Amino acid sequence: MQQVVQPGMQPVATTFFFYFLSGLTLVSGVFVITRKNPVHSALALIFGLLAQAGLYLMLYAPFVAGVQIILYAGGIMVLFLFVIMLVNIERSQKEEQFNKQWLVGLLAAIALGALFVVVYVKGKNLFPYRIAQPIENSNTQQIGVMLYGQYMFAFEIASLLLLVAIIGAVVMAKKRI
Amino acid sequence: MGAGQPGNRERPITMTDRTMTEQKTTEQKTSDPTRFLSHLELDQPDKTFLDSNELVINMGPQHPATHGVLRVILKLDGEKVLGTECVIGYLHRGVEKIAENRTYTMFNPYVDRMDYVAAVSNGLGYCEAVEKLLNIEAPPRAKYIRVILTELNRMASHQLWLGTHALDIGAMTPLFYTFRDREEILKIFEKYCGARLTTHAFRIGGCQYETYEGFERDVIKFLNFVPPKIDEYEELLTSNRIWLERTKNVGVISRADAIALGVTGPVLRASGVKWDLRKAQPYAAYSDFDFEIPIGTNGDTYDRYTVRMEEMRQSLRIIRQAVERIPEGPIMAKVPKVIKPPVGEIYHSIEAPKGELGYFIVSDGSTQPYRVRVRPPSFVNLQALDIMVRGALVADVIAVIGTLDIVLGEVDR
Amino acid sequence: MVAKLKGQYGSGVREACTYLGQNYMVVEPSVVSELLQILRNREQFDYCVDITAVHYPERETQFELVWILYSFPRNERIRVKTMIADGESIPSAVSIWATANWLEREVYDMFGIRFDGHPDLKRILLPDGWKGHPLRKDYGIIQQDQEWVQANLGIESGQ
Amino acid sequence: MLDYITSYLSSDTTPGQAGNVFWAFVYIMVVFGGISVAVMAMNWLERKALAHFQIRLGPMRVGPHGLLQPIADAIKLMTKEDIIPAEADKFVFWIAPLIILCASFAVYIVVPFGPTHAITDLNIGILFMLGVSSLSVLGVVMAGWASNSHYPLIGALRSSAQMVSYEVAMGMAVVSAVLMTSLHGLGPYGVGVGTSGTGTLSMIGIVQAQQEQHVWFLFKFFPLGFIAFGIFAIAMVAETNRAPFDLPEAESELTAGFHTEYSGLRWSLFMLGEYAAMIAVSSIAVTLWLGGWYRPFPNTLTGETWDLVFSLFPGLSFLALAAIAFVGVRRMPKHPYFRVQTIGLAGFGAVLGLIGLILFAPPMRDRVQDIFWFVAKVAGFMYLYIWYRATFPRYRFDQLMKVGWKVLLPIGIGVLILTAVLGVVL
Repeated sequence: MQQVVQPGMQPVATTFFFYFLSGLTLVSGVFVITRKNPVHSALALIFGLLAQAGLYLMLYAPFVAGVQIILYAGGIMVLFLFVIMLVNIERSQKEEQFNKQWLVGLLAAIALGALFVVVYVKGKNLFPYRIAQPIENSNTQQIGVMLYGQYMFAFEIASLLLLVAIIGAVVMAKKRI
Repeated sequence: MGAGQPGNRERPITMTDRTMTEQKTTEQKTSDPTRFLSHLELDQPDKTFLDSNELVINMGPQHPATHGVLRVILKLDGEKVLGTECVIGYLHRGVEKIAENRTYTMFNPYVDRMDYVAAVSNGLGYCEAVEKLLNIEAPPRAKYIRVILTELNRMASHQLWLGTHALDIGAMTPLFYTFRDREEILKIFEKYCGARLTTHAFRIGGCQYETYEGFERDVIKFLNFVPPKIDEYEELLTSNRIWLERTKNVGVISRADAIALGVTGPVLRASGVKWDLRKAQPYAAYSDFDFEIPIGTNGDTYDRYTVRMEEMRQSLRIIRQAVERIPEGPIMAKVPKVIKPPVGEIYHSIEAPKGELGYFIVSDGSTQPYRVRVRPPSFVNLQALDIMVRGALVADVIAVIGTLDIVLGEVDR
Repeated sequence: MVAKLKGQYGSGVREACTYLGQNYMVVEPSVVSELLQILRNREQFDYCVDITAVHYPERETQFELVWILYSFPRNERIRVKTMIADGESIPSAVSIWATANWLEREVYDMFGIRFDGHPDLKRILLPDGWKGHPLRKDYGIIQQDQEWVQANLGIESGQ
Repeated sequence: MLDYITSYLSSDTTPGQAGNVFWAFVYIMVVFGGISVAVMAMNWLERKALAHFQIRLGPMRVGPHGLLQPIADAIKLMTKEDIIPAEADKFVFWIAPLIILCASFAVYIVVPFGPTHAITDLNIGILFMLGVSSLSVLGVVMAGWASNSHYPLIGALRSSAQMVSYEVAMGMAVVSAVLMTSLHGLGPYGVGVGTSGTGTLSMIGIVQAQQEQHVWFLFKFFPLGFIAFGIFAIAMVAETNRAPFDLPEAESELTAGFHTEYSGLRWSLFMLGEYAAMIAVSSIAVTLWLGGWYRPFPNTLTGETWDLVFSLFPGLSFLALAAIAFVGVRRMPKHPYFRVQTIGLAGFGAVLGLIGLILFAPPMRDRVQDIFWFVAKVAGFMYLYIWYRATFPRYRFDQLMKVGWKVLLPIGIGVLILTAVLGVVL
């Protein structure tokens, strides 16, 4: 098949979008854990996921972005909302948002942050300084070739696992088949 | 709820009576004025069905598919109906009380307002009951006119039923087709007596009006006009896959249940009981005509549909015979100026489009009836709703309400 | 048939006659339940057409209850009537014919006659809190439960 | 600046790919404006066509033959009181219609109206479309939940279950079409030559693949393409909650389903979203199976003459519409009361005729042809939507699920496997 002739994409306002999307991700993340109403939390999580998809797009990984939208934002979050709507919201709203474990949580967060900083400082050289050049436009096809060529076996194993998980879920949910 | 009904024996009663009695006690406790409008615990948003496993929904009185102001309280598990309770009376006008304060003649127009889509049948039942009480008989020509108009009205009623029933199930188009053809019937009524819906076509002792010039021609024209239209409705629905799936085995009521619940009319016949008052206890001139009683076998919504469709064709058959054989003669019997039946009581019933429509009239010898009791077919048929929809889905409730063919004016009177 | 029943119940069946070709029998309230049972099971009156009542305020036993029955196998109707006084109750027929459920509720609603053993005896056509039973003769035709109307509909009067 | 603007005109790609912000913006405006107008037109057409199915006239009062009815409706809806139920979750209630609207409009970014007439061409085009359009489920669920009422909640649950279920079958059909882009199939059905390679997810790429293979995917590997298309055509009706799968808004059961509590502008946003989604999924179907913007019979009716003949179609169809309008003018009642309407209809006909004449001009002709064929094919689907609505009763929920999971999905998987096998073997 003849490759579609595509002149190199020219990114527009990259810096702005990067900060915008990462800011959106962070803010949504904070909202996810601070909102008392779980539906609002889920909504914030959706925005966070969409912003992440935007970031993927900026990294010239459109396939990952698309999958992010279709699976996380479209599929998984719908199920989340489903469950949230069916549980007793009134009760969860009355529960205290930050309970006694906040100290432990804070410590864990600090430890994790410290770990990130250490890794970044120690392994600075691992990160390339130059901005990644746009890879070819056909990187979705590349993913396909890789998945079904080089990593065929791993891919099939993963799908088998998922199949087992589906059957398990059905068996657990339905007492009598 | 009717937990002790013998008709329910065959089905396990999944709904506990506890919940309904609970509602009753809360009702009695609160003197909140809104409890009449909603005495269910609907204002608690947290009570969703993972907690209680049950969801109480109020269908009506303002609902597009309850054919008026019927209110059905549905107890749901997901979409599955655990039980229903009908709340009726929103259209109660005290027709029976009014009758006690009107003369026999004055009450005649009131009966049209009960089943307003089959007003002619109501009038026929009432007039015949009073005639029986007076021990007079309408002349043959009047009887034939009565049969023609009543059967036309049965057509109109069934057409209206078909349109709205199909609309409930989601088929929009038949509604307009049936209304187009019903219009022709209403035009005949209008030409005959000046009214289209609440006709007040008959008087005690016969008919007020002689047929107008060209009445027979109009009726024959209608008889030739409508059979292809009925085929047209059937073409749209009878073999439509979705229609079949929505109606077959939906709202099944067994023969025994139907009899126990006193269900009459097409609903009873669809359950396989070959019983039609026009044949069983002929009134008016029905004994002169040759027609079939269509019956169903499964007692499901589809059977009721086919029974009614066939009834329309049989009605046409009766009308054709009546028009061809209509005798000449007077249209009013000798009726005293002031109707004063002797002391006594009478029960007379006819086969209205919806079932057995009975009038129980008690006379104390005065000009006003002492008591008029109307035995409304819709009211009694509606009682069967509960057992017909147990275990079905919400969509089936709609289909079953449609297939029962209730008119709230008659249920509530 | 009536004679047979009369023989069985003696004074229970007060009279059995025909008026204008329609059969009816007047019975004592005490035997009603049993009689209806027999009519249903032995005489094949499997269809309860109607249950209603008539109010005669001047009589001692004010209410005349009427059961209209029909038999599919015999193609025959019969009316069973009984008299009861105000405040008295009568055994419910719900266990004999399921139809009786709503019909008895309506009689209760309109006349205030209580049926013993009815599963859910409450008003059916009138709202639950309504006072009075409109088909009694002492209930005027324009009479209304003003209190209820004012409390629930927020209007001064329904007229 | 001017150079920047004009530089795009000579390029042969979409503005998004060319990275030309100005033209991308213009295209966005044109496409979104066009879709909004199409939704209004669709509104009018649906009411008219449905009315004629049902021996009615439909809107007749506002404007000649009710032509201005959508505008009147829009004004009415906008000026209507905006009610938010007291117990509703205000924020979610407010944002739900916006989510639906955004989701159903965002998909038009990749819809190829012509080889260069798309806002941009993502190389995950079809994936993007499916993904973004699936986001509208979120809006539905939120609307139902936020209304804090039982009917909307049931409607929302039905809707989300339905959309999630049919998305699976839809995905299977789409994947089989995507497979066809890479599988040339040398047998009697596939016409192409070339080698098997990786296919493409790009919308424009898919259409071009059909051109290269000289076959609409509808007819490829007959009847596999046909079956896949059928699955998609059924699933897309369910996906957009239209009759006979309109359970979430089944008016006879759930009053209006998830948007029962909505009114005024918010409600109209739902409607806008619904119709936009209908057009969007129809565009997918056209792109994947019906050769996108290509004119019919490209294989048999070839040559300059036929190209010319087919390029005249846009103009001709507008002239035909104008002719219909003028017939309508002739048939208008000759009463003074109708004078304004008659003049209005004549004016409308004149505008249509003028557009038709403009479209005959050679430069216009070539540029517009692609868009015309694309829109014409989509319009066919829109007509089917109306036709379904007039004909079918509504499915019950369990039957709907049965159709989705037990009929469409197995067939879809079967078609997918067979397509792959055929493509490799042939």
